[in-house]
Amino acid sequence: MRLDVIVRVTTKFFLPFMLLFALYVQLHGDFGPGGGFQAGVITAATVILYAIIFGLAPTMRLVPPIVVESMVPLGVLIFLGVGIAGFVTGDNYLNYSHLAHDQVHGQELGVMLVEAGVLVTVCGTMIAIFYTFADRGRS
Amino acid sequence: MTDAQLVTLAVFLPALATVPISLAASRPNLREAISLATAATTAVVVLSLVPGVIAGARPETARFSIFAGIELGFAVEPLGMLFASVASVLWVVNTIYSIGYMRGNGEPRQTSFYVCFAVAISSAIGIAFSANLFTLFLFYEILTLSTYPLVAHRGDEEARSGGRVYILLLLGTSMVLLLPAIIATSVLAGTLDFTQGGILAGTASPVIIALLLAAYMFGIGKAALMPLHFWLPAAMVAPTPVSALLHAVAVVKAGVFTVVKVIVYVFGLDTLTGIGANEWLIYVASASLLLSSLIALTRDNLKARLAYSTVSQLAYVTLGAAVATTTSVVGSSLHIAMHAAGKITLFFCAGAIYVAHHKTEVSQLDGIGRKMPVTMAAFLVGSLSIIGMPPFGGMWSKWLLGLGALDAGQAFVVAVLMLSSLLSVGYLLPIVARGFFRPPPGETMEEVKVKEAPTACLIALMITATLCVVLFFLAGDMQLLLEGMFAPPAQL
Amino acid sequence: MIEHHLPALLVVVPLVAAVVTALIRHGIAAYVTTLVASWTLPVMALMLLGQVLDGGEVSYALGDWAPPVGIEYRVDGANAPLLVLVAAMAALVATYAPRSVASEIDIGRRGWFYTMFLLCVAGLLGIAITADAFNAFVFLEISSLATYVLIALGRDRRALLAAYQYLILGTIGATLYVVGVGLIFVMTGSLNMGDVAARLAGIENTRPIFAALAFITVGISLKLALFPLHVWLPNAYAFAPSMATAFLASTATKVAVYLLLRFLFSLFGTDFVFVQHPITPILLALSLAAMFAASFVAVFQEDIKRMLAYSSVAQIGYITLGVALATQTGLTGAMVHVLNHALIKGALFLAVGCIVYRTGVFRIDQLAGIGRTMPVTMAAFVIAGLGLIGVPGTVGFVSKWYLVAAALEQGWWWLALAIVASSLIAVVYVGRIVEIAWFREPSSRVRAGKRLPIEMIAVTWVMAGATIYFGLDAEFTAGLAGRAADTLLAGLAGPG
Amino acid sequence: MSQVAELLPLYNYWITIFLMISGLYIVVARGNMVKKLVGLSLFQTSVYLLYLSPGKILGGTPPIIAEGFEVYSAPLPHVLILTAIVVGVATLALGLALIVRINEAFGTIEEDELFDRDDDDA
Repeated sequence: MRLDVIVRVTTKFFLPFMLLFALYVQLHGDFGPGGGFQAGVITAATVILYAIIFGLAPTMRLVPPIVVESMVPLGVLIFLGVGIAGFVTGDNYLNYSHLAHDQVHGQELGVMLVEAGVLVTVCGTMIAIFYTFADRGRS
Repeated sequence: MTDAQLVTLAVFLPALATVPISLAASRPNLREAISLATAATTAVVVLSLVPGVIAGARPETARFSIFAGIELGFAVEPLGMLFASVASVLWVVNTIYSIGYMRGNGEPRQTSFYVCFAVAISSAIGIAFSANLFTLFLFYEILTLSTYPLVAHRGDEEARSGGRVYILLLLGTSMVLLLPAIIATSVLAGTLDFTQGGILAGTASPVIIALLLAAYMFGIGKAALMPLHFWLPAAMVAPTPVSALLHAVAVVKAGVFTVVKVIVYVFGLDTLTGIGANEWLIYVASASLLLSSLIALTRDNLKARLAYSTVSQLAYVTLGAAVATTTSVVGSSLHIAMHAAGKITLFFCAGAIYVAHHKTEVSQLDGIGRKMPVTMAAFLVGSLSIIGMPPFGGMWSKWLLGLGALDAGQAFVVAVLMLSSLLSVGYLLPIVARGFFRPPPGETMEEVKVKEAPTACLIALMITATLCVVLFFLAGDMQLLLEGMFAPPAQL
Repeated sequence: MIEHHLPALLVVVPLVAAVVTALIRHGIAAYVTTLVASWTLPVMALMLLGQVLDGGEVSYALGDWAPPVGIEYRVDGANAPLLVLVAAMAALVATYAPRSVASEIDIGRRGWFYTMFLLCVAGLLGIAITADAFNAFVFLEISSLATYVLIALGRDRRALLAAYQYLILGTIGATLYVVGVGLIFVMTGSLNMGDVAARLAGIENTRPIFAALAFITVGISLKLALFPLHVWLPNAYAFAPSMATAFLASTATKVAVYLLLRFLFSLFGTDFVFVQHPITPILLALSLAAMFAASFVAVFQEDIKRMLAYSSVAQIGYITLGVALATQTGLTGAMVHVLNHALIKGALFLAVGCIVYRTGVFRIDQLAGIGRTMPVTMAAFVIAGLGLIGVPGTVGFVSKWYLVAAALEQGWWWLALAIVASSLIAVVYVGRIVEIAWFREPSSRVRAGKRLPIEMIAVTWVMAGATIYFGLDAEFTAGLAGRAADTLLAGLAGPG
Repeated sequence: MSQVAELLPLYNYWITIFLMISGLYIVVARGNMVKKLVGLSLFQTSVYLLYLSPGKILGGTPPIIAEGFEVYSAPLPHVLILTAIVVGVATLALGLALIVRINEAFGTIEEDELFDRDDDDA
């Protein structure tokens, strides 16, 4: 498949748009269907598509497993961190009201950060599962 | 020190001594010196309480609350005073004996032997001084557990299976019958404190009271009431000092002590006789008494014969408690002391014979009296005391038991007592006769050389034999002490 | 300020620590994080307990969303002792862990192991603290998933099978639970336990609610290993790493018991469950079956950890027996046995961990003479074993006292006898170990071995000492249990 | 007849029950570990349906506030089930990972064969 020029070129052409779409889904989650879960899966799909076309080894150079495995806890940490920010600003855990100058913006910012955490974790998990199983039987 | 502090000291001193004893494991002389010193101190502490108790004092320690009204605490009353004195005094003698026996036999793991022994004595004194059923039960179980390693001490298959029977039967009866009985008492009476006149009066129907009595009597497995007696012969695999002190004095006496204590202070004599719940116990105890005497006649192994004799003598105490008159209960309690002195002498002699000649069966004892004249003389004294001849202590307790039975109108009990005395003549005196009047196999009377057990053993058995005689003369004082059980509390 | 946030912190701290250990991955650094985080837990749990003892209930609204809309964390007399138990066990086991884990788990997986341990702790604390039925499910799954991994990290390859088996049964249990919660949600429109309790009042006798009761009871019973739903437990405990076994045995099933109690008493209500429906005889029969059958099976085990695992199934029978009686004394007995059995089993499994560390021996017949070569460890084992039997002066006695007293209060003599008779079987299996350990000549396998680290022996003795201490000074534990029973029987007030 | 008429509109529950029971049946009846896991997934999926279907109000819109719409479907079940799905995925992933390792360690994922080998070990 590596020699198939059409597939390779089309893929390279597609990838940025896929990432862009992921970003759209991510940021649009406030108003319509979408959010961190979906965006995370789409982002992971980008990486997986790259791996299918260009091979596992180059993908692992591009997105090293150590990064992927760190993404899983990192996302959770972002989520927990936002929650803890609630303490720091004098509210209960997971209260985002005082993250920004007023309550509505604070809540919005908080949810956005949480969604970002979800994106990182979901994306990391998906790629990690793919790496784990794709890597098996090779070594 | 106040009396209350002395009581606490008496209970915990032997237990505390386990620390220096274990630390001195590599230095046998020091270890045994500590054991002996502790034993002597404990005995002095316990005996120092006696005059006060005779005068009517009832020292009590502070209660320590465990949970929901269950308390840990000690209180001295005449019966406990007597039992504690017996256990602590005989521990001193037994320690002397153990030193000779354990060294003479080259037994393994002597340190754990002394440690377990100290814990056992601690719990025996704890039982004696316990202020309520919970405390008594706590120390009762510790006594079982601490003596299990002593029974299984030798570690071979026979010892292990003896240990199994021992722990299963004693723990089993206490868990399955005694514990529910105690909890039921707590639920019914709302208290567990030993109280003069009993705590169960009027709390439940006669049927429940009778059932509870059965649960107590068979739950106290240490009292070896038939058919739950067979742990005692099984426990005879233990080294002889263990059989002597624990299975003639501390453990079994803790059992019958508990029986008397429960009947007097939990049920109350009047409650029992009032509803006639004690009738069946008289018959069971009598049967136990006679049957085990008969079995003792058939046993050739010396320690087994003594064990069955113990079962029979324990039934005396239960019988006296079951008759439930003040005189019979005093007789019962007195028998705890009298039988202890007599039986420990006999066991000491059995052990001495084993150390010196490695003989265990009665049929091997021909001519032993010529080889070990001192030992066999002591054996004779012990036997006569058990049988109940004057001038030995055993006479008085039987006398009072008989009087008590007549008070209660149970003439047949007197017949049982006399019959069993005859039986004990039958299983004890032939041993003495064989020892003195038959020549040893393969030798003639003239060429027999004297070969006694180690001196420590001899000293010990001479002391206890003397004690049998001394107790005959102390019986009056002891009776005075015990009658305090029924006297109204003195105002001090 | 910090006191106010304690309910959230109790769950967040182990979660953050779990994430941090997953990020750093390095064995020693991960361990230090685990240790520090675990020791903050009992401090916080005790502070919460203090608040509860002073002023009744503590309620915490996550994100300041007022319950019943938002998720509420709620600490009252029923769960505060459990929080203390889980937190204290986590701290003790974490202290015990480093060298035991190092000897049993490959170096590359140690960081991962600590992550899972902390996740499990967070999940268990979460189940205990949350007042939201669905949130409880999420925490249940967090702790379960972490548990499956912990078990799978065991040395023996059979650990994988044990983990798989537990995964299947555990998931079925959790799913049944969530089905029941779903039915309640459909009927009441609420997930907040207090709110549900209030809304159930009028509609109890409808088919969905009765179905919910059945689903939830069976589902949680799977997690708490109620006989005959216990089949996952023996293998799971036998093959998990020593430290994980000790922690799980003393906390996981206990938290499930709490959840069951919460539903039966607080949500559905004592009257609905125990008076209108025949739960008592069913639960009683199963408890008795557990007490006898599982104890009996324990006697014939070859592997010491399996033996203790079967004994756990039996001991859970005592707990559910107290629950089945549904009286103040019975519930006190159940709750106090939750605490006491945790101490006992913790001590036993930690002692086994010491044995395994030093000799690598699991099989009982190879333990000959171990009492002479490892006297200190085995003494702790015996003390805890006596607790299992229920000898006075140990915690087991306190539990047994309450249970027997509860049976006698009902006038059920046969039940009182059954309780004490079943503990005799414990005498047999504990006695068997004692006999082999002391009255057989030591074999070469138990003579050789590494020196035992001080922290392992110290923690084991702390636990064993606690079985004695709380056996002699039971006012504290029995008081807490009595308070928990009162709280449960009083029912649950609406969200506050 | 009247009973059928009464029960028919509750078809969503019938589907839930059917899925639940078939899932559970597969878990119990199949010896292949992967198939068991498939059954388990099916079992969990049925719960999603149980939560979601009563939340839908006929004629209601997605719960986003907008002019002119008064009736919304319940949002809470979706949030709950999103969480449940994540849990389900995690369980499935972990189960599969375990199966892979079991296959490596034992060389089979058939339960009856595994139990034979298990006995050899003991």
